Amino acid sequence: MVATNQYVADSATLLEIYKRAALLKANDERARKVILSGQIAMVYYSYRGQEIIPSVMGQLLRDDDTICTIYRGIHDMLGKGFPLRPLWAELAGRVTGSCKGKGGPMHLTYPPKGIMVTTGIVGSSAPIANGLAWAAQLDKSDRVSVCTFGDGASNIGAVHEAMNLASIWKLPTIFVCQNNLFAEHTTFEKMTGGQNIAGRAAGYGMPGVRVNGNDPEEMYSAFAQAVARARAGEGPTLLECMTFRFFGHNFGDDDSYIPKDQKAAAMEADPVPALRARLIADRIASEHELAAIEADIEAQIDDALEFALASPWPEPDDLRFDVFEKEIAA
Amino acid sequence: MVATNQYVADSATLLEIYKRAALLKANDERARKVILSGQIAMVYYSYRGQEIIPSVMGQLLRDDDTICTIYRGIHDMLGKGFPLRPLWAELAGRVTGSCKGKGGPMHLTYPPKGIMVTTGIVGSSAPIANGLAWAAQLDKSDRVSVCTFGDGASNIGAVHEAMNLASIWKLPTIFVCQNNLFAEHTTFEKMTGGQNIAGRAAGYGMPGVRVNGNDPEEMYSAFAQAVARARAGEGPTLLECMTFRFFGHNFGDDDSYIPKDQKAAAMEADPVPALRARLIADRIASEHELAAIEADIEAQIDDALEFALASPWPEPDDLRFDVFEKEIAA
Amino acid sequence: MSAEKAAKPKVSIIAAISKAYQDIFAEDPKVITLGEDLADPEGGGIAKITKGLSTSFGDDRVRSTPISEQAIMGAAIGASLAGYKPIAEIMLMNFTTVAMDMIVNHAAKLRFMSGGQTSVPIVIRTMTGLGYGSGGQHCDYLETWFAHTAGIKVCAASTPEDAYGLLRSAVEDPDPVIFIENLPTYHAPMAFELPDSSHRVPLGKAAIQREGSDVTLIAYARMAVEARAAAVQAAEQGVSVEVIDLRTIAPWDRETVLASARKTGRVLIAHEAVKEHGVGAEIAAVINEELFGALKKPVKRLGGAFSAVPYSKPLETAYAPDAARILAAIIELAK
Amino acid sequence: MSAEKAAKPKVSIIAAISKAYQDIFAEDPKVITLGEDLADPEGGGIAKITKGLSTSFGDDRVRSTPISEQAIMGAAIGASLAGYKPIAEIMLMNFTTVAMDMIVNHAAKLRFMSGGQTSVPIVIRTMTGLGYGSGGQHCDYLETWFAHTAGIKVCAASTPEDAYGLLRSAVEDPDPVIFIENLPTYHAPMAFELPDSSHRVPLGKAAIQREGSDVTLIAYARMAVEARAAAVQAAEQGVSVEVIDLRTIAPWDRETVLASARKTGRVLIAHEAVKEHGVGAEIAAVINEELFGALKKPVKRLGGAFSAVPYSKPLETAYAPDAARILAAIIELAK
Ligand SMILES: Cc1ncc(C[n+]2csc(CCOP(=O)(O)OP(=O)(O)O)c2C)c(N)n1
Ligand SMILES: Cc1ncc(C[n+]2csc(CCOP(=O)(O)OP(=O)(O)O)c2C)c(N)n1
Ligand SMILES: [Mg+2]
Ligand SMILES: [Mg+2]
Repeated sequence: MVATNQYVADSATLLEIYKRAALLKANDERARKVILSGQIAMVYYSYRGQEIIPSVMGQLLRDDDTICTIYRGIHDMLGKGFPLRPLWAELAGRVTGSCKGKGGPMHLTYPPKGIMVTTGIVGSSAPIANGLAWAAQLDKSDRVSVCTFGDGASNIGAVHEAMNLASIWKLPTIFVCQNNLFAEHTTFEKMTGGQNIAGRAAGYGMPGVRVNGNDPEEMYSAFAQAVARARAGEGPTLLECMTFRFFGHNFGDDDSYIPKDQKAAAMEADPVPALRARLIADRIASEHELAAIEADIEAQIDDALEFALASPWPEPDDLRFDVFEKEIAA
Repeated sequence: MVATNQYVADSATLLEIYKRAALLKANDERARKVILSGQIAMVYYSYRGQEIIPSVMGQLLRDDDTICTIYRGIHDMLGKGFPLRPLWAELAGRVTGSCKGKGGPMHLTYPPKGIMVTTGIVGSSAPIANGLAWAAQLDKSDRVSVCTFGDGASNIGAVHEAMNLASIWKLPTIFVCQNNLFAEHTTFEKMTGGQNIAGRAAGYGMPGVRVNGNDPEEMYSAFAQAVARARAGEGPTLLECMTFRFFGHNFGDDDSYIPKDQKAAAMEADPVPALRARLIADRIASEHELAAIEADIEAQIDDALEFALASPWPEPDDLRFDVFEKEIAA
Repeated sequence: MSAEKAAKPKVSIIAAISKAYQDIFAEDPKVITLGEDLADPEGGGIAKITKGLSTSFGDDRVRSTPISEQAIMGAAIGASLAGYKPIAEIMLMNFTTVAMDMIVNHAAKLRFMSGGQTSVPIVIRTMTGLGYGSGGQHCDYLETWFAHTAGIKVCAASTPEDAYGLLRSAVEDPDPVIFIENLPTYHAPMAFELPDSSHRVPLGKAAIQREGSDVTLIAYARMAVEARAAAVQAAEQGVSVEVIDLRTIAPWDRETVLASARKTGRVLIAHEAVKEHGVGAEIAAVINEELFGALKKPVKRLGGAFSAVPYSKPLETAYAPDAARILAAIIELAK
Repeated sequence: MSAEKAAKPKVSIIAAISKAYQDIFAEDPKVITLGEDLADPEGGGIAKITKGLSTSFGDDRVRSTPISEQAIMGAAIGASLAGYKPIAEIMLMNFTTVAMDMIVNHAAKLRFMSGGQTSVPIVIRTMTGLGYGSGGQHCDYLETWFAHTAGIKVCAASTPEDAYGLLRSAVEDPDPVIFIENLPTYHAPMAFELPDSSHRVPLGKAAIQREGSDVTLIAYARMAVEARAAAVQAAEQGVSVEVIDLRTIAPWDRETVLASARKTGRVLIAHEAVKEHGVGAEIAAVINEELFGALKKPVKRLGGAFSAVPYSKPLETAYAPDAARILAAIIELAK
């Protein structure tokens, strides 16, 4: 499919993708450092290694396009433009967090950038994304609705129901499966009948494409095509984006179940430095320019973290609010 | 697939299939008559038109092979050998019914013939059938586990999860989708992405075959192959058996949503008289022999109905029993 | 509900719900609906409640769905996040079991988990109730599960007027509401008028359907119908029963219930759901706590038997309370 | 649980459950288990409870599964119908929401609906509990849903001995049992011995973990741990508390509870689940009914706040009862 695709990431686009990827990578590194240091205690699902997918998506999506993502979704959200201060304040459980400290890392939400739902339930991003897509149809808007989920999630019923509905209703839903080859400690290979998630789309009468999610150009081309299809009212697409996570299922996970050489090879092929090297080699950006971008990212994260840690905690009484629109009686 | 299939229904087999089909047809006709007459009040889902599928299955299955079926499942159960007296007594809600009157038409059960579960929840036959198949594996038995469900059920999550599990565990589960083109009032066409349920099997790495479920030979050949595959430990098969139901979703359903000509054409091609005519034409059986078989069936149903209606009702106190093995305190 | 009852035209609950649908769709273009068989090509739902709706308001707003309850609920939730007000039908209440994740982990929690940034103003209509011999998987009352879930409201009507007014309020409510309909009392013409389109029944407000002084009888859904009948019979035996139809099961109307209980000192609660851990338990616990020492008799509960719903008629009849059993309990309490 | 407590070796609940698994698998070849990551290639489960089991007893009996909770429960139910005794792990209790149909409509009902012809002797192990900042979808206590469902039993242990003995009894029970494990108290070494393989705790029997005369304190799971701590502190303030760990939540031990309540006349119930419509409501309703007029104070309930479980530490702490809040309630009750 890629060969015949008309959507090509030009140099400027590749640089923009890199900027996002660098932010995502830096933010993940910082998060792990902050946990280790004890500054913030949180459940954390590292996405290191998967940055290219959401960096490309963020590049191609508008603010009014929506996304429903998962516990391992901070990369998706940063790619979509989640601002750093309310993000970090939420991670720190502060009242200045986007969710006032009520949601936390697994339920980050930021509607101004179309970040509508983050779920901790495997597969549940998909059915909800269809509703946002239905709303776009009703609004006669060309906005699209993206959901992300993992390879493991592709075996749960909700995803199947959602794909069928999207197909028959021709919804502008884009199903983005980030296949990092593991679901917790379980391999993709062992649990996936057919060994080909993209191939399941045919069963619902919709296009399904497997792409190298770590290759910015291939990812760009495939995702752009899915977006164009959705915006044109032609219906959903399933993208199976091949990738790898470097650091175990969640922070603290003993990742000895990942074969050492597989992990080493994946880290060796780390897509973020690879894109960086490519930008320099192709003279799209200089080492100096990129270093400045990265330094700026670090400064932004510094600022956000400082903001978060200086922010007040919520009060117990806050439990009475946001259950319903009207507060619960004390 | 059928062309290359080694499993052929010979004349004797066709006659046996007819015997079952005639029983199924007669029993359905009687059931509708009994409801109309007011003798028994019950929820009833006619399967008229779908008789060949379970008649073939019953022909090829052993008593120790199990089946999990659905509300529209009396044909499946009669095909599998459910005796008429406990069947009719259960329909009549009597204590002599197979389920002591507690289950009723939607939950008929008869383990001696491998009839393990009848569910009223669309799709739920499939996950449970896998467990029976797993038990066969553990027992190192070559028995197979069949589940039946409808075209509408193929869009529910449970069926998808079950197919994937059966595939990766190479379970001896046979997924029999009876595609009668309607789910309640909704057409197969409108609700099924891809318009091809059998085609979904490929997504799970297992064989999926669409067959004319009203053609005894085609059905025999396909089902025999699925059984052979399962018995040999080679794993599951999905069969999409094309058929049609003549009498609306349930008894009393206003079936005006079914296009008149579609219904007329289907009834015109009624598979049971068609098989009967074929037996006579091919001199497999004489009109006289078949009439005797049919008369015997009617007599058996008479007997069962009489038995049922003469049987006592359960006592209110029976509610305390069979909730747990030990009775609930009064 | 006054003396001239008999003079009123008779309408059914189902007619009231259909009218509510019509009025809501005509007034609010943001309301949409989805569920199995709901649109006209599929006959307007198994109970024909939405018959005509897709023809009048378009296939975009009225959609039949595949048999995919998780997809149904997900589509409703997602559309509500984008400003729509979906009414999702989960045909029978037992089928909520395949959509519990969407309802409980998502619809009920997204407002809270997002710190109030998003909300899920959906209505889940679902039908249930024994009486048809549909057996163990088609007529459960599962309202306790949802009452126990923070973030979702639950209601059920026992009169056409309330059905109309509650459904309208549920659709206007900014939070998710489960609207439970009782199948066996659906079609029965009742002595009530079809309300006009301004009629609303506020969520959270019970109805005193009959005033009385000896016993407070709390019920909802079909049990409220049975309760009214039992109260009439009790009056003939000289016992004055105050019948309260909760209408909103969660959050329930503590003030009305406690005021009545304080007045009578004798309370009976009846629901069709399994008695153990049913909503009667919560109500009894609260009454006992709030009115400790002020009650004349312990709060009495009637509920479904502790078993699956049985098929056979005598068992089905024995399973749930009815007017006769409610009456017997009233007489016992009033002793 | 006697005076020489301190002398006992310290073991954790998780160690007790692991030992139970080992002993059960060694003794009964019909026991099988399945769930996400359970087998050794996947590390023996997220809590490593089944580590070593698939290596010792084979991949046939110990199976890792895809993330397909309906398929997991279905496979367990089906295998149980054919004479096996599956232990199915639904990793976290919130994930039962995607398998409610299998659990409620099938596991709990097949015996009844088949008129006793079939039965579903399965155990569903599931973990939950707040304390880790996992937020709204990972630590709910949903036991009320199952307690309200006829045909399935529910238990939870607060000591290693009970965890061992209850799990063994659950596996031997002829009916489905949900076995709830509390994550935050999982690893804590407790002053209990690892029981030998003959140890059983009968289902349906509560434990009086501490005798007392002023207040009856009923709890289970983590709340029982908090209750024991609170009782010690109450004793220091001169209040004698009888601590009852229900252990089996459904069916609960009415005799033990009522006897204690009759003795003390003051009852406090604590659970982590949302207070409203929690199992405390049923227990309170029964105590009030059975001991009407015999109580010194109304039955008091403590439970989780009426909201989703919040993420932020101070909110999470405020959400559920703990020893301090239990103590305060005891002192208030004892006044
Ligand atoms: C319904 C449900 N079952 C189980 C879990 C526990 N769980 C959380 S993440 C996870 C693995 C998911 O793997 P995958 O879909 O591949 O996504 P990844 O974590 O690799 O990004 C599991 C089993 C869950 N959150 N929800
Ligand atoms: C989970 C669930 N949703 C909805 C229903 C209501 N329902 C009963 S039968 C049926 C149609 C099923 O159609 P299909 O699977 O094609 O089987 P058929 O009735 O045609 O044999 C529906 C929607 C149900 N029983 N279970
Ligand atoms: Mg993965
Ligand atoms: Mg059908």
